[in-house]
Amino acid sequence: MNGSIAGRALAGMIALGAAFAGTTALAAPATLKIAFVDPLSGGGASTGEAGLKTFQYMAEQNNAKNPDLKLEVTGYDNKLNPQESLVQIQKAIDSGARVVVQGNGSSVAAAIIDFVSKYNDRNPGKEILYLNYAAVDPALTNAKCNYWHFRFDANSDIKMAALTNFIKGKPEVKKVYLINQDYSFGQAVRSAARAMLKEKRPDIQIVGDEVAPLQKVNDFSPYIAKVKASGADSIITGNWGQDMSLLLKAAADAGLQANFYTYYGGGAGAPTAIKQTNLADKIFQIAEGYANIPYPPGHEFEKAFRARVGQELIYPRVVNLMNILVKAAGQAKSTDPKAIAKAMEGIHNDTLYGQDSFMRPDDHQLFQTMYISSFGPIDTAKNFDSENTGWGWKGIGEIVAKDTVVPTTCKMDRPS
Amino acid sequence: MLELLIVSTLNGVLYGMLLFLMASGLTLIFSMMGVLNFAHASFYMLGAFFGYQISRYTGFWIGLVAAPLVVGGLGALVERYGLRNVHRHGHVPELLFTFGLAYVIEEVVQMIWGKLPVDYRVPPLLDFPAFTIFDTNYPAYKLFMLAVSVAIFVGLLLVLARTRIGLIIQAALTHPNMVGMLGHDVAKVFMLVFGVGTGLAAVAGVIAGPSLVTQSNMAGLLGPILFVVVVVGGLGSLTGAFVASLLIGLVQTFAVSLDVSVSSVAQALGITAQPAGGVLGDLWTVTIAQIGPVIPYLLLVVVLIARPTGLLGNREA
Amino acid sequence: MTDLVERAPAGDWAGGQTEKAVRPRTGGRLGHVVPWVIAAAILLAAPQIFTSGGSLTMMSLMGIMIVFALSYNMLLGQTGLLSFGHAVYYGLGAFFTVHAMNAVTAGRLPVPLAAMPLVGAVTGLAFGIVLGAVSTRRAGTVFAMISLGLAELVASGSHILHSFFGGEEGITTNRTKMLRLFDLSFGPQIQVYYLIAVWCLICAVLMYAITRTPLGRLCNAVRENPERVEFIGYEPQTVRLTAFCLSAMFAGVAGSLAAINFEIVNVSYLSLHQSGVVLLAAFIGGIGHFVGPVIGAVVVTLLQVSLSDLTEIWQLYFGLMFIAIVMFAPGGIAGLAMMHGPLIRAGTAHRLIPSYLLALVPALVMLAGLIALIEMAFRALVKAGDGTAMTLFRIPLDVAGPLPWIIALLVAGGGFLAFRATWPRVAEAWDAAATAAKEA
Amino acid sequence: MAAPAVELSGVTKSFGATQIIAGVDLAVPAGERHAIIGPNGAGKSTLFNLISGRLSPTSGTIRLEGADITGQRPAAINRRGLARSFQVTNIFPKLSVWENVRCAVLRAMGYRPIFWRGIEHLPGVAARTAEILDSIRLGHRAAMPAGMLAYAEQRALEIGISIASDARVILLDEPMAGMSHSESEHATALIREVTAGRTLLMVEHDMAVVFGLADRISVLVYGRIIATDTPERIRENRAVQEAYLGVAAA
Repeated sequence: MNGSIAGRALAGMIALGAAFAGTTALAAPATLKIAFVDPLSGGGASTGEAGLKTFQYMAEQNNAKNPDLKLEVTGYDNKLNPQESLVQIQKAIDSGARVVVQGNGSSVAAAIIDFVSKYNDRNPGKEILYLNYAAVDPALTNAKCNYWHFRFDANSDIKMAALTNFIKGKPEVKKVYLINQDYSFGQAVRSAARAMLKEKRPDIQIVGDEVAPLQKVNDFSPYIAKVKASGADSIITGNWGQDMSLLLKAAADAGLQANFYTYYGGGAGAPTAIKQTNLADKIFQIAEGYANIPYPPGHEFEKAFRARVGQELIYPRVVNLMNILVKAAGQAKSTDPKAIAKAMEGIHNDTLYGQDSFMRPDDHQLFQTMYISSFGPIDTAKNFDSENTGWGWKGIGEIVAKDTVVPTTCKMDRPS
Repeated sequence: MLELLIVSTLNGVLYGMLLFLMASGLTLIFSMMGVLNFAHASFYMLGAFFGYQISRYTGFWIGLVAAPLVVGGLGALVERYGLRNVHRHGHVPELLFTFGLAYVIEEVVQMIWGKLPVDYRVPPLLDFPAFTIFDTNYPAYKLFMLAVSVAIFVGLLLVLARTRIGLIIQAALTHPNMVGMLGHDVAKVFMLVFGVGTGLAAVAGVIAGPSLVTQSNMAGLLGPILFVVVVVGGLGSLTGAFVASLLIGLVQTFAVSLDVSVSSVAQALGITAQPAGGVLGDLWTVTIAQIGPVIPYLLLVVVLIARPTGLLGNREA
Repeated sequence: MTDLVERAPAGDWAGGQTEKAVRPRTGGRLGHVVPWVIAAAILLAAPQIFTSGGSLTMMSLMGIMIVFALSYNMLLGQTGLLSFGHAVYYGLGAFFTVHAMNAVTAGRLPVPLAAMPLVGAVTGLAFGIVLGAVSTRRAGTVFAMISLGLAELVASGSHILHSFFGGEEGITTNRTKMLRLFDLSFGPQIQVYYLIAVWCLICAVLMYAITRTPLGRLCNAVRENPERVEFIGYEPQTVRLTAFCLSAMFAGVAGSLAAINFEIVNVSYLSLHQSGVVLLAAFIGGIGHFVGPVIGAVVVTLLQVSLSDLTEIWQLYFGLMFIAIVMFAPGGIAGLAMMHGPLIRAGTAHRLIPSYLLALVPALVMLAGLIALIEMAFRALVKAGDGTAMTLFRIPLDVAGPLPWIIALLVAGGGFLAFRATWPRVAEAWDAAATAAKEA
Repeated sequence: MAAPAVELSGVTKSFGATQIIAGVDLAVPAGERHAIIGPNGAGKSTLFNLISGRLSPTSGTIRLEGADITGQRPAAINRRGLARSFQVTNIFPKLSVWENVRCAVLRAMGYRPIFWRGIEHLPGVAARTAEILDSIRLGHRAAMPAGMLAYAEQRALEIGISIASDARVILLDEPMAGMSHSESEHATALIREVTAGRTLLMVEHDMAVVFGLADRISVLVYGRIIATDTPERIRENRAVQEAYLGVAAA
């Protein structure tokens, strides 16, 4: 805390020096400090670190070739706790950060939206911006939408819209079982699945609809027993983490022959778990990208990323986020969050895989092409595998951005 | 429905036996030393991870034997160099010591093996479906788990009934105040009991590891349930621990298969009125499957109010 | 080492003592007031010294934690009840406060924000009465287990009662939309800090006062020997229950303050983890002295917020520190400090300084070696993907080679041996100072 | 005629199949000093535990000043005016001697466990505490933790706590256990002094103390009272001599 006094003194001297240098000084590149607020210790650390590395990699890439804007990403450990996140953001603001990025946990995201909105109200002229790269609760861009929040991941309704558009063309899907986690996200997946399947495939029978307590179930065998009894041919699940691994393990043990349509089959650790169960080409994932999309620049990026970071790209959306941030700052010719936010509304940008994406101004939700892929053995000489399993994601279908648009109830309150 | 019943019963008994493997060690330790070992589930986790690590070099079977021995030895060391020093400060610091130990073990496991599940596999020898009822496979490995738990249960009974140390332990179970009169080797007996108790937890860990997920949070998931088992069964009662283990194993497994809520019962009875929302609305629609994991705690509170000594216990802590 | 309180000699009693009983000194009126004036001055002045937004937030958290930890110690330290579920009352206090704030905002009721902690107090008290009646019938291990069971029950139940607890994302509120008194908007953190500081001081004074009432003393008696309490005519359960309710009430106030500070409450407030944190704070600070939990709250808050900046495995250090305190200093930080009280009063404490300094150097060396080993192991085992090069204490090194390991081992081992060698000198100095103090 | 201070009728107590108290009838009139003697294992301590509420009798009734207290909780019995000491010292070891006595004094003065009045400001409590400490000759130890007292002093404190509650009936369970000769002389005088005007029931092995102090003596053998009489007549009672004093009388 003493450091802050020294820091201010130093800042004062620099300001003084700048005044002496006057207008003749060369225009140094503007610096944008980005605070990465996500779990960096405890159970969620591996996911958090994967995100942080991706952000830092993107900053590094930008700083190497962009003379006008320097990006600086600092990690803050929020321990996956909303209150702790607010404390860490406060620390980040102290050290000059004006942009907060976060993704793990919709509850944390909701807390940050709330905090940022109040902070900006109470500190005009010092606004901060919140860029959300992974929290997918639909409410965040509907009932809880906020001008200072932008979401770069498709929310769970969008993913379900894409998924059901895909299932629409698969007549072999007849009986669907829903297994989700008992919290806001799981409930959102479940209700979206029910509503959208009913609309797009009224013939499909939903033979089971289950919510299990979040991260509390030791053994999913009882659930799998019910799935088997129901005769389901497909399972739709938003489970992640151990709830995903345990579910697959129980399914494999019981010899369940059903397809799993998942949100997080590609999440950290999930590929390892799938490989263990030997459920080849039975696990599908809906996401904004995967390594083996047949688009050469994407492959180049993946290769360079793996070489530099030492792990695969789990978050293509972070790449998109950083590209859009730089683009918006360039258009606004400013690093002021207020200007960046303005420029970001309605912005169009090509994704990592060469497709158009756009930020809808009504609710600050990014729409991008979604891909459905399945996990199984691949030729590792030609394709990328996941988590060194020798298995990788293979494309099954893609849904372009405009086909993923879902309506929003957001009433955006814009600053005057 | 019958299929569900049979599979659920098997799963429930299996889960119960796993719980008992741990609860028996916990009960032995508590009876002899008066310490409720908060870190007991952590030794279960260590068993799973050691089993995994050893199996990578030597195969599953050596891991099955070696890991519990290593963990038991570790447990004995913890007793000798940790718990024994805290003992003179009283029971609360002892409990707190094991509380801190649980915390540290989880951190160390995360440090060594990371936070993601490790690839601990069922040995190929047992990797086949044992039988199929109504086209549901029941894995042979699960039957093996059941067999191991039952074998250890029987072995434990024999040791308690037939050996000198068993008699001492039995005496201590019924007359905890007499432990001090065991003579000069009481310190060794404590160390042995702690080592064996943690070793039993490790056996549970080794055999559960490949079937469930071997991950750094497995202790945290199971720990609280374990306390429910020993407290509901009656602190210090082995039979009580056995009954409570099976009870909780079955209750938790069967709760999952019940999609019943107040609203569904009301509908079945032809009642259409329902609360508009709010807290009552939440209670109205929650299913038994959803509250499954809460049931053990509910059971704990109810049992302790009605019978503070637990189901089969005869002494209070 | 010489104990400062000496055992009474045998055979003395029959010798026919005629000395009259005097009430043991309790410090006098001034002795009671001065520490509180100092505490108030510190609370008042702190924001002038630490001005950044982050430090204001941190100090607000400390204030909340102080109330929470002190309330916890009414149970553990004063009454001997080890609870694993104290966060239940903290969390429920916070939830009811947030709903009250929203109700006040919506209904435009003229209730000022500053009075909101009373909502937490009433909530804590009410739930304390209900759940306390269930759990305080037993002490010891059974009480601890019931508290754990109740905590899990409430925590899991909170996920089911979505409309009240708001699920994972919780309930938000806006503290600036309340009735304003003296033109305080409570938007700026500094105003919230002072609000918390005032409540913290009030609660601390009240809790201290309670220790000096019949209830407070009977709590101590129940902690020491509940059976004997029954035979002097008090029901230990009544004493426990009363203490439990009051403790829950103050925990509720702490929850309210947290709700006001964060303007968001979610189910993590009720979690076992939160209960664990307050247990750690109280114990690390020291449960044997009133001021212990205050120290613990400050230290634990500081570590929680800052330690994670320094190392990813901060929780491991946290756990090791806790175990070290349980094993070697069960009186906590306050216990260690208070040990020196008689020496300071007798003016002989300064004699310890040279030997302490002497022991401190190898202790720090040993610690540095251990930290180096842990950090290097962490890098080599978990972070292998990031390469084997790292910097430790600003020294760049590569954990692939054996050299850093050997050095770290030598540093740790050497530090330990040297520390052990200096220990007799510390003991000697202590004995000398204690003897001198007794003679003085 | 006033009801006896303590009256037991047909009291039995069994642990499992073992009967420890096999039907005891006893009436101790108010103001009497009554000693209970008997060989080890006769059930003396169990009898005290039954009277003071630590245990509930299997059958029979116990009356305190005419009121039925059978099976009541110890605290309730204490509030009705019965206090006891323990054979194994049972004090508050980490609290000061002052606090030990004051807790009992609080009850005697009718204070509930309240938290709205400072303990230092309760009228009369400090004076009464000091008075008791003086009477048990521990005035100079007031500030010392009770656990640090010498053994005899702890025994004195044990008695002090018991009398501090101003009970009209006092049960002392082997107050002299483990005391030296001079200490127990001292303690006898103390007990005589502090129990003046009250009913005293005591278990004691030291026959000098018993015969010096008691108005009447009951002899308990195998859970039955075989005689109740004045010290002189007990000494001469043949049955008692055979059953219990036999060795000592020989």
